[in-house]
Amino acid sequence: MATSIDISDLNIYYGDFLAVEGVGMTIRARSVTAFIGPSGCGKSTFLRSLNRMHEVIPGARVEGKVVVDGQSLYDPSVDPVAVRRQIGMVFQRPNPFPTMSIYENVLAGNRLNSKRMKKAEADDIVERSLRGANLWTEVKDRLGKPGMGLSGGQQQRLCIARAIAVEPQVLLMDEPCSALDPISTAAIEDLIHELKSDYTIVIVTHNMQQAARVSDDTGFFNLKAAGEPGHLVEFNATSKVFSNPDDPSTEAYISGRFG
Amino acid sequence: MATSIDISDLNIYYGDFLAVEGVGMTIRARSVTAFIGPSGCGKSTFLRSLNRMHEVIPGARVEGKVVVDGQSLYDPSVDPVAVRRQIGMVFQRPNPFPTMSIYENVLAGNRLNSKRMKKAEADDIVERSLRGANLWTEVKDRLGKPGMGLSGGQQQRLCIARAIAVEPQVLLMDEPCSALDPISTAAIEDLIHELKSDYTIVIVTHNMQQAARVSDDTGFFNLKAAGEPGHLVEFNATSKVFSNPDDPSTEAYISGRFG
Amino acid sequence: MSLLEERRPAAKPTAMPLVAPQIPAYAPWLAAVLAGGIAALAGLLLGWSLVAVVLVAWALLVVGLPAWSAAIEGERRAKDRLVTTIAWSTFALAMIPLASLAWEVVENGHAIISSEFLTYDMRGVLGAGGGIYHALMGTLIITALATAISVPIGVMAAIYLVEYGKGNRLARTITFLVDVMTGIPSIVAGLFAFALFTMIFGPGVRFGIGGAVALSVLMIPIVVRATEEMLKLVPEELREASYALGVPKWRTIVKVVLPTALGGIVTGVTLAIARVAGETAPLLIIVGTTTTLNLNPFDGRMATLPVFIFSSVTTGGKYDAEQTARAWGAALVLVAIVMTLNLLARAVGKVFAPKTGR
Amino acid sequence: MSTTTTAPSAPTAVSRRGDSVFAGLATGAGLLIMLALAGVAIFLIIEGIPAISASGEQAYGKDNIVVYVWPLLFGTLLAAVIALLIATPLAVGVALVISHYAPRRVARPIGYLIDLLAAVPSVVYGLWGRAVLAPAILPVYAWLADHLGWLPFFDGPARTGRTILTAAIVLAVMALPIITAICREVFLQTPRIHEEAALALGATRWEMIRMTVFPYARSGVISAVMLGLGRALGETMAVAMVLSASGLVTINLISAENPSTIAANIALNFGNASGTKVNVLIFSGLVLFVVSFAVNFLGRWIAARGQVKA
Amino acid sequence: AGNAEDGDGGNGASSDLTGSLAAGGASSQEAAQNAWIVGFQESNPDVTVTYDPVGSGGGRENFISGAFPFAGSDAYLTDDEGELTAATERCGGEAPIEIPNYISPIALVFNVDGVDELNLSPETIAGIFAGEITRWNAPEIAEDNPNADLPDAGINAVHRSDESGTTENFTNYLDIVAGDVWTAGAIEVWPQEFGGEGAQGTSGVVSAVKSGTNSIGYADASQAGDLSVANVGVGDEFVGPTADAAAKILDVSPRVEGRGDSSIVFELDYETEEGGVYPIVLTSYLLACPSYTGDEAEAGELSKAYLEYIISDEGQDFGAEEAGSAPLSDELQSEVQSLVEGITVE
Ligand SMILES: Nc1ncnc2c1ncn2[C@@H]1O[C@H](COP(=O)(O)OP(=O)(O)OP(=O)(O)O)[C@@H](O)[C@H]1O
Ligand SMILES: Nc1ncnc2c1ncn2[C@@H]1O[C@H](COP(=O)(O)OP(=O)(O)OP(=O)(O)O)[C@@H](O)[C@H]1O
Ligand SMILES: [Mg+2]
Ligand SMILES: [Mg+2]
Ligand SMILES: O=P([O-])([O-])[O-]
Repeated sequence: MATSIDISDLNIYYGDFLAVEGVGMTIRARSVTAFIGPSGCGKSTFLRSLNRMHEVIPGARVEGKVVVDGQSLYDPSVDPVAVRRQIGMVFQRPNPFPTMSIYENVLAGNRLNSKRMKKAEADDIVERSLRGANLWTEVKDRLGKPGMGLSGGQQQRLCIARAIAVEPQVLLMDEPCSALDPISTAAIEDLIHELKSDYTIVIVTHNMQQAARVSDDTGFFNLKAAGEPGHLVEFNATSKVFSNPDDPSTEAYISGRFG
Repeated sequence: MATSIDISDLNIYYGDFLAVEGVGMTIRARSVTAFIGPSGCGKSTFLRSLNRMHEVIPGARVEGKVVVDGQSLYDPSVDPVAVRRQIGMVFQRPNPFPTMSIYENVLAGNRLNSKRMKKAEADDIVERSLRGANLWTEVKDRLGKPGMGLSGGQQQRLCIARAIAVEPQVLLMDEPCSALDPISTAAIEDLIHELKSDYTIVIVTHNMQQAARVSDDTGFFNLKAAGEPGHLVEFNATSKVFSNPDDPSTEAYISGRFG
Repeated sequence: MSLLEERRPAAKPTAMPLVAPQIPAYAPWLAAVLAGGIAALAGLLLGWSLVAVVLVAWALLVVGLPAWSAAIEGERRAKDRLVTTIAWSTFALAMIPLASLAWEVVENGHAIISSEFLTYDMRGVLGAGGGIYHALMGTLIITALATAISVPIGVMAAIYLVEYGKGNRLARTITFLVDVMTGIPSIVAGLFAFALFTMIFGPGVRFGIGGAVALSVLMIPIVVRATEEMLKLVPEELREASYALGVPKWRTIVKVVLPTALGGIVTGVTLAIARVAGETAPLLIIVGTTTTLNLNPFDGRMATLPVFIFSSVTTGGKYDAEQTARAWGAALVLVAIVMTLNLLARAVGKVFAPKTGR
Repeated sequence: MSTTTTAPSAPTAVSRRGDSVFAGLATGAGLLIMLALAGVAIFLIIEGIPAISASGEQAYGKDNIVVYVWPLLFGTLLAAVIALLIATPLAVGVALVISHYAPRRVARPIGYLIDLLAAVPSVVYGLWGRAVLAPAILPVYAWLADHLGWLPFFDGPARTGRTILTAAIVLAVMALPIITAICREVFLQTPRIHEEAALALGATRWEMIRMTVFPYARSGVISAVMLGLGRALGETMAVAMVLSASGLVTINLISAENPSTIAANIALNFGNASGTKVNVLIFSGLVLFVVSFAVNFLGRWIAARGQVKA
Repeated sequence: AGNAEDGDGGNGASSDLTGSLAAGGASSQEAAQNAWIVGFQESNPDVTVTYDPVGSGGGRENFISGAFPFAGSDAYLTDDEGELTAATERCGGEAPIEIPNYISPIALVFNVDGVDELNLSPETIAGIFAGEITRWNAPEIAEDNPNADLPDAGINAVHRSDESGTTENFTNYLDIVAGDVWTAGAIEVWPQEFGGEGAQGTSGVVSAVKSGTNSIGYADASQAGDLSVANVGVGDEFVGPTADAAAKILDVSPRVEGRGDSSIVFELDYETEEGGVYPIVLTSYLLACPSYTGDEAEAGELSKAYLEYIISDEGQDFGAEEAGSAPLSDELQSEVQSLVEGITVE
């Protein structure tokens, strides 16, 4: 089910500003890929170019190729709305819809496509997704309550449940734990471990320990200097990046000599 | 010139919320003291209580003793405005005054207190402070330009120049590099090294490597649980904290097992 | 997790349906041109009026484009296009009165504008001739007085709200009352000034300062709101930077906060001036009007542009045509003043804005 | 601290005095505003009270003040409500264009154009409504009377363009920029993270707006409408110049016989009023004040409540 | 302003007067007063006169309170509300002067497709404005206009929506000549139940009639402009609203009885059958004191000069020319003149 992603020669712009330059890599299916790097090096920008969320920002555009499942993502015939259903996204700050209940939040994506859904079917999706996000037992008795009433970590897992409810193939996560306390962080990390058997997972993190803990492959992004575009310095198996990186700047970053 | 600070049994409140509980330590003169700890444990709060900036926030108050040079900081007869001239502060995000030129920014502390001074004297202070902040050579040809026109790292050094222009005895810095790129960070760290021969320096950082690089003593703050007050777990020489901490939670934090 | 796998509905056509049929990017324009063309053709054949042609063209577009989209792109996209078309239509509709108004004011007003019109008053004028000098000066004097009353009070009150009151009960009450005050009908402000000065000076009182007081009632809340917003935008960091340098609070406000917010405050004040400069009702009640130049706001009626326009249009009589012409001329001048103030407000906002450099 | 410097106390005293004087001035200005508002109410009440016993000749030929004010209040509410029925959908649409549809480079000038609508003085709207809109719209009324005459609103006969509906259209144009401005602000304030959440789930732009922008902005839009209502209720000159008022109570919007509004009625009769008639007019102004106060109060209250929730 | 000094009328001799004179009152006189002010200031360049059209009631009120040295009023003083007594008191115990200075026909202006001339009998006028005759081709109208091509259209009757001396005079006329049709009596505020379009001010009525279709309204004849005006039935004939025809009504109308020598006020005889008299006429008066003393001396002197100008041949002609009013008859003028010249100022 899950899918690999091939990226080649990707340049990403905000208007005239080249934010990320010349990235190429292959993200493996059913694995966790982590991106690390100092602030502003373009990790988020790159991640958002993988499900065409980048172009939501006015003036933003992309050059180069992102190939998912043999299809080029930026082909004119490709519908970005369809892309985003297949490649889900979880954001840095948990963002459940404030006016919806937990139940409605989980179904938000599904409701878009099929207005009429049998109650049983909907219940089924909600339970399956919440179980998938390890949240079912905590919220099953208050599904009608607002999603905003949950704790930060629970909200983040609710967002994950919402993302997997539409059955995407890839799950992109941009610093999903940075707004969370250590306990919630641990819960999310466990969840990522479980999810990877079904999904291709890409995660951005500013926490190198987290990258080391959860990922199979790691990409290190860096900036040559402030104002210069970010670029991919190294992309390797996580074990290699953290023990014996190819590039000296990777080593310097990981050992905390800058950033 | 520089001064040591004795803190004992300090409780810090925001209204009814006890944010930091029972802190005691002695900050040595002419040394760099670093505070580390997970987000929300009260590092900033504690730092701001050292020059009575805490009480700027409505409802905020402090219990306990902070003794600087034999005077209790929170004695009713002490004027907080005067305290802040003696104990300067540099903030996380560089905050030069946007309406002022570089020159005026450096002199802000003197001028805003409506001190009349001769041009020569003012020029002298500006040059001395900017040299002290390692910024003189970079800006000496554009002192009349707006302070906001500098790069982030230069702005932060400008703020340091502004702080030392009023000749304080202590310099408090709250994550002074967290908004900066690696190169600027290195410049500030160098500066801290130089300044410590004249000032007592206290720095909060979320970057353990930075604490290890710049400080002589390190204090580790932690929270027992979310919602509980922060407290000082350990205060020791930096070399000891990073190699052989007294407390197991310090060890856990430093090795990246949480936070 | 294998559970998930099992319950998934049976094989989709492709693993990843990313491609969807789409109508071309120029489709909306094409649809608009087609709709316009069809309507114009029908209009020519059936002799419809221009309004009818436009309405029909619009209806065709609103129905046609989503229908085309629905046929090719599906219902969801079609709905999206429908809403887009309607949203832009509302904008076009909202522009009609503005365009018409601008056109009419210039068309009817430009002919009479001359140096005589701008420098003569109406003393001794029955038919053609005369000018609006007296009304222009009246508007300037009364507006200036209102500004002089409102700005200090408004700015200081905003300082109280943002810097001192911060969320206490009094501040919340004042914020609320200021909000409510923004909604005071202008005629009520005029009645207030009238009632106030009638009680002080007896019946029949009419003078410029009364108008300035009435306008202040309308202006103060605008100034407070604008200043408040601007002061709130001044980052807390700047205040803290100043406090940390050992600067007392009031000097921090005067030397750091106000200069930083100055651009916005000046913009807000200028907009407030523009707003009250065009007020008519309160002036009608408490200032009245006259044909002769009166530069003393403390004694007797003064002419003002808005009241001049109103009375010129509504007096009628033998010289109705001349009066109406003068009214349009005065309207052009008034609109020009107000628009200039608006443009100025923006320009000033930019000039005073803190230099960000980068 | 070095032993030579202790906390200096002389400048302390000075700065403290400066602080308290400045704080006093600021507080004084705040209190003055409260006083001004109270003053508006008090003076209107004092000058309005004598009207309560007015009747006959003094009450413009009406039996008592209630009979005099009621039709005016009716007309005021009718014109304002129609104005909002017209303005609200337009304003929401325009605000959406500015906040979510127009490219950024276009959105700014659009916003500016709409702001210009608010900058036009009301007397100029009056002039325009009277000289341009009223004659231009008379054929439309004739059409309405012919084709939709079975609706009580369009009973007609259409003999003049200066009807309550024309006045309401002018009011709508004047209220539009106010409602638009507030709606635009609240639409823009929709947290980006919620919008992106919807888009990332595969929502179209309209679906995203329905899922995130509208629920978030609901109370803001309601309060915007209330503020627009406040403006429409109190607008004087445009109505005074556009409307042919007979002062009766009717919902026939396009006939020659129209209700008047409080504000316009005051403006038109104040110059000629003397004696108790002045009090009668001020009393009607007091009624207008109370109504618009209530409407604004409600609007702000809704806005404030909405903020707590968001 | 540049034009204050360029008035060319300053021929030296008459202009030793200086100062400013502020009075006001009936709005019906406004146009005439504006003309008189211009005329008077031309020969007295150092005098500034203002006339505030605050309405007849406001004029009387301000006259009584002393705020105005003289006032214009469409109605003379009575003691219904104690005004006459109060005014007497204000004038130091002497009865105030009341003189007619502005006589103007009230025209029935109309704008009817294909109709240029219209004859209306009193009952028909009352029927139209009372809302009983609603179509232009109604038999009542057709009867008076056998040759007109009357359209089959509704009548849009326009009235004043504000309080108005014009309305009062017009309804007074209707009340007297057609009291069984017009049942509201003489009133200043139009009674709603009679319907019709309400317009603000005389100019409002004129422009409403102009811009409406198949409309008719009543307005001061001076403002009719290029609108058609109806002829009103008097006896056997139909008379148009000319100044001469209007002036005649004062000749046939009796004075109000029981007034002092200083009061020249009329009870208009609307039912006259005299030939060539136009009956719907508005008469406006000036109220002044027989003597001004003390503080008011200067204002009194200016008032006297100004009033003399108004009722002079020159003033009356200028008023007729600019405001379409009917000049006073010679006989009435000399009577009025002696009253004004008798004003004393100490
Ligand atoms: N909306 C935007 N418009 C213009 N430039 C942007 C925008 N968002 C980001 N950038 C710029 O693009 C570059 C990359 O930013 P990005 O947010 O991708 O970095 P990041 O690696 O995610 O940083 P962080 O760790 O702070 O989240 C930066 O220089 C940033 O200033
Ligand atoms: N202005 C405030 N009002 C109320 N509570 C506050 C305020 N500022 C901070 N707190 C609370 O005080 C506690 C300590 O906050 P503080 O900002 O000192 O933490 P910190 O260690 O500096 O964290 P970080 O690393 O994120 O800066 C937190 O629980 C925080 O929520
Ligand atoms: Mg990022
Ligand atoms: Mg902090
Ligand atoms: O002269 P009027 O009272 O009818 O305005």
